Amino acid sequence: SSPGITEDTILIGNIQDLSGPMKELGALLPSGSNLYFDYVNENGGVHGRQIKMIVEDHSYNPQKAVAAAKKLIEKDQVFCLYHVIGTSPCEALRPILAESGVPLIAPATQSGSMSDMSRQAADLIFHTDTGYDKQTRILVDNILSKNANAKIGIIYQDDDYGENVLKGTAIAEEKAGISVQREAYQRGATDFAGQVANLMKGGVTDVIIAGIVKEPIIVMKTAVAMGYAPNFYGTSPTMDHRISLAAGSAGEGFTSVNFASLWNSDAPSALLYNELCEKAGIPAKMKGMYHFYGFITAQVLVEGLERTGKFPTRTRLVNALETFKNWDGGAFPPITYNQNDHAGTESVILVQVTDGVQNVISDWIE
Amino acid sequence: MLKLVGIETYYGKIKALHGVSLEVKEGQLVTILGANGAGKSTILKTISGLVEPEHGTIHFEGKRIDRKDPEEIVAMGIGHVPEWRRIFPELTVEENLKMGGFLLKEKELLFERMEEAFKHFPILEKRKNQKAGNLSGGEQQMLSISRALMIKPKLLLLDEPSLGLSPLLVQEIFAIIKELHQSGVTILLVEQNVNRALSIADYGYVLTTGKIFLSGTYEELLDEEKVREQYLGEGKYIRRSKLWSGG
Amino acid sequence: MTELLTGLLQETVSGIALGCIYALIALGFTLIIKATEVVNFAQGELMMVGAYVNFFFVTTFLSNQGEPTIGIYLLAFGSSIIFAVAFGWILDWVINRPLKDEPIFSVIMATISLSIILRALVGMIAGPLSLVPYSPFGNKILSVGGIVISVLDLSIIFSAIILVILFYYFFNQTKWGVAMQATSEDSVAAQLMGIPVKRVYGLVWIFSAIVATISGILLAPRMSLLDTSMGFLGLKAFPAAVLGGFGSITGAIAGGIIMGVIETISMGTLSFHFEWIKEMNDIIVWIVLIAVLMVKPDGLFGEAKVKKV
Amino acid sequence: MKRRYEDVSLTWIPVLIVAIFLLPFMLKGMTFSYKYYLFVLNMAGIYIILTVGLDLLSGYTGLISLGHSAFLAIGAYTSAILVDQVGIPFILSLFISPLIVGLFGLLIGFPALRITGMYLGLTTMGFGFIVKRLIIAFRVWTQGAGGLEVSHPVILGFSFNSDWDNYYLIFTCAIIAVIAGRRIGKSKIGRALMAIRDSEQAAEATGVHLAKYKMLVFFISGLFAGVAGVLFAHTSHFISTDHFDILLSIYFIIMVLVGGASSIYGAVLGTLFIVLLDFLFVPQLKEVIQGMFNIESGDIQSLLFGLIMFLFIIFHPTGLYGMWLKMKIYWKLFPFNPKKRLI
Amino acid sequence: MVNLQIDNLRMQFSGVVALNNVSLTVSEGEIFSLIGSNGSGKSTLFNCINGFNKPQKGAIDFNGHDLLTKQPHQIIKCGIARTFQNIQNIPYMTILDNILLGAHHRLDSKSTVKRWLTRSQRNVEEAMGLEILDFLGIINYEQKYMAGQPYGIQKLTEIARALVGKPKLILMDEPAAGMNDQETQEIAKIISEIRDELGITVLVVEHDMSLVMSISDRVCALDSGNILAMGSPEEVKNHPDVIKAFLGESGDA
Ligand SMILES: Nc1ncnc2c1ncn2[C@@H]1O[C@H](COP(=O)(O)OP(=O)(O)OP(=O)(O)O)[C@@H](O)[C@H]1O
Ligand SMILES: Nc1ncnc2c1ncn2[C@@H]1O[C@H](COP(=O)(O)OP(=O)(O)OP(=O)(O)O)[C@@H](O)[C@H]1O
Ligand SMILES: [Mg+2]
Ligand SMILES: [Mg+2]
Repeated sequence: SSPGITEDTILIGNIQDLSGPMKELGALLPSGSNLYFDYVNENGGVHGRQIKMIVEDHSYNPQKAVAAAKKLIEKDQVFCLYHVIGTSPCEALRPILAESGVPLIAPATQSGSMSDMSRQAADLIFHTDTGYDKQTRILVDNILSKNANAKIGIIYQDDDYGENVLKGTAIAEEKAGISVQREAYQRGATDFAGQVANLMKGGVTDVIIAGIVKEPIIVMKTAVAMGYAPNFYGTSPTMDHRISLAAGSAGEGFTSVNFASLWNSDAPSALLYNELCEKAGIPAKMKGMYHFYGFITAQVLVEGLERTGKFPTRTRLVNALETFKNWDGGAFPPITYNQNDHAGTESVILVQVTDGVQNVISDWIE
Repeated sequence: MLKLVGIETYYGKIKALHGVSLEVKEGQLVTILGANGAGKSTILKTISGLVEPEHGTIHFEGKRIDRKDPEEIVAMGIGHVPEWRRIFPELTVEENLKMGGFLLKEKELLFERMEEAFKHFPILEKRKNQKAGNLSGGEQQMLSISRALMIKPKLLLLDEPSLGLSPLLVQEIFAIIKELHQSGVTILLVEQNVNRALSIADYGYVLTTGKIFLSGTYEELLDEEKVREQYLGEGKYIRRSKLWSGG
Repeated sequence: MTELLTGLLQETVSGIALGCIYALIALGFTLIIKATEVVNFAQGELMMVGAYVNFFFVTTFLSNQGEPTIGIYLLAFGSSIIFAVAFGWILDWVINRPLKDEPIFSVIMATISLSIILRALVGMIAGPLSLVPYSPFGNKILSVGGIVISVLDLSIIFSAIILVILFYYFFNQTKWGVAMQATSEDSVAAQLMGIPVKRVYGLVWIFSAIVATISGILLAPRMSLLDTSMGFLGLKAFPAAVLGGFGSITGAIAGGIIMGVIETISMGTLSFHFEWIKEMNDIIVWIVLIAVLMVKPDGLFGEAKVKKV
Repeated sequence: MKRRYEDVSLTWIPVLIVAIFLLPFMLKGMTFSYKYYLFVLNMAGIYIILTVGLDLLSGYTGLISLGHSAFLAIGAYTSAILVDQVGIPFILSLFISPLIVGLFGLLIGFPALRITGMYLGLTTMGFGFIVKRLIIAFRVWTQGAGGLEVSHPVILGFSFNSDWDNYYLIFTCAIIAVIAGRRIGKSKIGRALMAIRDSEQAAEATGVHLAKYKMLVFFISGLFAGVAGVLFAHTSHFISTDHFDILLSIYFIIMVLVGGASSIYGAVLGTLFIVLLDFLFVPQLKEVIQGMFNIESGDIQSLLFGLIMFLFIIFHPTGLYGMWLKMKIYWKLFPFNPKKRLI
Repeated sequence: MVNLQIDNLRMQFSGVVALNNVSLTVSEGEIFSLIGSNGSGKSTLFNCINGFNKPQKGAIDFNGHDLLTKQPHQIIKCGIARTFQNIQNIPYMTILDNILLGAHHRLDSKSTVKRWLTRSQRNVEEAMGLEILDFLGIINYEQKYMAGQPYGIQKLTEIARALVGKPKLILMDEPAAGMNDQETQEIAKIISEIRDELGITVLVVEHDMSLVMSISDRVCALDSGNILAMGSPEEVKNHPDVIKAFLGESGDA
């Protein structure tokens, strides 16, 4: 049989940032995934096989990601890779994936390049999340639909993430015939006084923050301090509810895009998630969108494994995933994969903070 | 006052002292002679605690000091003018002197002693606010000596104090040493200027490659042909390769 | 025009606040360099540890009473300082003493590994999730003639100035201060002067840990969320310390403020008017640094070492 | 006259070279996951080429560079662009790209004429940040922050596709680099460099043109880093600015110093030590410890790495090479404080 | 036959006048001694000749080369080598390598490349150093590291390093400092041999009057940057100003 498959186990590999700048996610995502895997395993596993996940560390260094992947594939002999975090680490894996034929399911990045079918090893990568470019486009559209005279500004991280966001911005700009004010910051920045001052000078009414967790908080606090009160929006990495906790009153009205239903909503996955959390005794501070994200991508993987059948091989897994047609897992919008499309979801919902609580304020927007 | 018994000192794996025993009595001026690399400086460094002896004991005023830190030993009243000056180059001359008086409690005393130093070496006063590293070699030597005298130690270890000084100043230095000696300071002197050293010393030790080879008063040492040959410049010309054929 | 001026003024004020953060970290570097010539790569991590320890004390003293009071803040602050003293002393024991007679570079490497260890250790003890730090100043803001500054920033500026004055006095006016300098130049000769070299080393590490802890406590609320990556701020303060001149106390604050102001203005007004600056606003400080070093190779306030042959 | 420099090393060098070339076969025989080990060794091989050059710069000459990952980056991107976009053959790029990196070395060597010590370290660190930014700015060729895919090395029609092939390519270059490094270190240039480190005055008085030699050593160091960069790009097939982090530069310096500065073999040993520790030994140890104590923490790996390094420095401050030769004295003064005499 | 000619040299360090209108000539084949009280500017004069200090005024000419326009590394090419008052050795190089450093300007790039590729060049280079080591009688130190060597050996290595460059003029700054009488005699002998056997002009700074008097052809006494007296050893020794400022009343020599 295929590597990673034994009588009673399926071995999968996950590469996270356990010691670098994103190590918080490195703790949350695998925990969420394991929550679901444990649930599946308890209920007999996938075709009688238990799912076992090995997590390696890349500390957000692509070179280390490659080393980790080599180790997982050559030494641990995993069946497939799953949920590797970060754009450049994922991109760096393409040559290995192509060489070894190991599929990568649900890379934990919303970079649109992940589902670009012209790239190397694209046939082996199954992306789930809506790309940043689409997210930005949707945000701009949405802002303009509410207020046609809105002056939009964007604060972006000056790296591959930001580049993806700007791609979407450019498309939206062209479509709407407007120009968006761009303000860059460097990864790890802790001071945004300059950028906020510029947005203020530019008379910007709606600010999109393409940051992760800390940046939106500091930006919003700085804005309050400067007496500047535009509407704030964020891309999907800002969907974490702790932003509103930490930002306090400054975070009121913050709107973020989400590519999946809220973790505390009554979507089927969310209900199951909360039930399982309760049972496993997951501490309240871990629960949230990131943890839930780990959970729901695990659902995608398990569904794929289920469809692969009793005698899984890597090719069969790829083929099985390509049979997804408007599959509704319970949190993601319906997912469709086929030979020419590995993009996964294409739509988002908008979530707004009111009184410190996140509320869904829109339907799925394509 | 000071007593070394069977001292063996190593630098890493190199044995520099092979069982040195010597004694300095209160009020004495004792000198150590020996060729380059014989271990004279090592003896002084061992006494002041800069290097730790592997074997042997050192007693100062009846107390054992061979396992103490240098700063404790200095505080007990042993001053050390190290070989090769070792002034603090980035500090000014004045600050260097202040550091010499680090252990002094009263400010007045500090300034008093500083005045004294300036009296001995007027050039230092002129260079008071200059960085010590910019001083000429001899000026640095003067500073190094003045610095050690700031605390008026009971026992003074002098390592080649006349190094790089002009003849006039060498006279001055020896005058100071004599003066100190007369005022009751015990002195252990290492000097290359053998004649001079022996002429003011009460007692002398001759060291060869880490061992005491001879000892005695000036007159006794004068009688020893070997000493005259080796150190008093009366020997015949020795072939160079033999002279420096050590290690 | 006035708009441009107020804009610049506002950015300068924000820049000074940011600069004082760099100055605080740079001051920590400076203290250790002054007495040991060691560049402490773990300075940022010391600060991070300080922030975590303070957080720990606040939560411990708080024990479910809702918002902490001033008393609790002061108590936690005091406890953190006591911790810093102990921590600095331990660091001296584990890093400095074993390597006392070794080349400076071994000590520098030891501080690099210390930074790795501290980040990992704090991560293991505090858990991977970031914390929401407390601040006694909340989100309070002062506004003078349209220029705003948060009370938190004001406290940072204030502490930086106080600490710099204190240490400046210490190093230039007291016997111990000069003794520290002497020790860094020649520890052997310093011992011969009766300077207790080990205690001097211990003292600078303690000082440096205290400065780091104070800056960590002040900085944490400004970072919005507290996690171990706060340690990397140490690297950001490097150019400030170097610009002022390594080992110069006045240099630390001058370098810090210059860097802070340049950073804010280049990200603000400059990049507002010149689009291309946006692309490179993180390297402007480096360009300034290199340019300054080309003219003054020992930093603004540093002095060239004397060497006589 | 008796043979000077009883060069014992010469007798075992051929044996060592043969052993290096046989190693993959041994690995293959021993374990079925040999490809992973080969990958790690390849990485070490690339880094060795770089650290040999860095040793000449920082170890021999005392010019601290915290920007060597930028040199690596320039080499990698230059070669990727030359081969894949301009279309010159790989083998040519292996010679041209290092030259270009060497020119960048000259550029950064220029401030080094005035700036020394940690100030220089910071200058080179700034250079690293600037290079990273420039790579992103030239997105027409470099694809910006998203990263760049790179082709396989092809020499005379033979394509190096696997870690196995790469191993031979990399280690051939590494062996040449080590030999070249040693030749440079033991010649007039090496003496001049060490003199610059310990006493610029002595160097100048004996006729060493300080500016020329500082520039020269930056150029040479750039050449080595350039070769490493070319190999890096074409054997990992994908490069991005995230690869060339400032932390990597710090690691390079650590590699040189852990090995024992101003000894080429030291740089080799140090590099092997750090890479193997980071990629093989520590992960293994982590598994053992996690098995024993049931700790669930991502930080344990860096903790172990930091601790081992720390203990190593405390107990062997003179570095691996010093340990190996039992030559503690070799390193004692180096390099910041030539004034600081032994007691 | 004039070899080194110094005219009206003035060197000032922010307030301190180290050299004030110093003029002197050193002829080829001479042993010329500079004496003077501490801080009188002797080392500064060396630094000016050698290019480390750039005097504010004056001229230095050596065999037609204007030294003031040259950098230290060019000055050695004109044929001037020196030793230092504060020893400047490379601690972690062997003594032989330390000495070969002095041959730096004698080895061109062609010979360096040759050395990389062949073995013979290495022997050629080493022979240069060994010859000098043999001359100074310290040949059995060649493979020792400089660090931790006795002071005398370090001083001799410096001299050897200066000699291996085949200079026409060698400047020695206090070669006998820290030596005992026996060793000082030895140094005196070496200095004479350097002139007699190697044909190198010697300019030496020394405080030890016995050495100065026994070997010098001419002596110049400096005092706070001014020339006090110049002439044969006897003349200078008996010059009243020199006795007052430098030798002391007892005339210890
Ligand atoms: N730091 C050191 N490391 C290694 N060896 C040393 C060190 N210091 C001295 N030695 C060795 O120890 C021996 C004794 O040296 P020491 O300095 O005591 O000699 P000395 O009699 O003072 O000579 P000098 O007249 O040159 O001052 C010498 O052989 C020397 O090479
Ligand atoms: N870089 C400098 N800055 C300031 N003053 C200096 C500098 N160099 C030398 N001096 C001063 O110039 C004077 C001459 O110094 P120099 O070193 O030439 O004396 P010297 O004749 O060699 O004395 P010695 O015999 O003691 O070595 C000294 O008083 C010294 O303090
Ligand atoms: Mg001695
Ligand atoms: Mg002099």
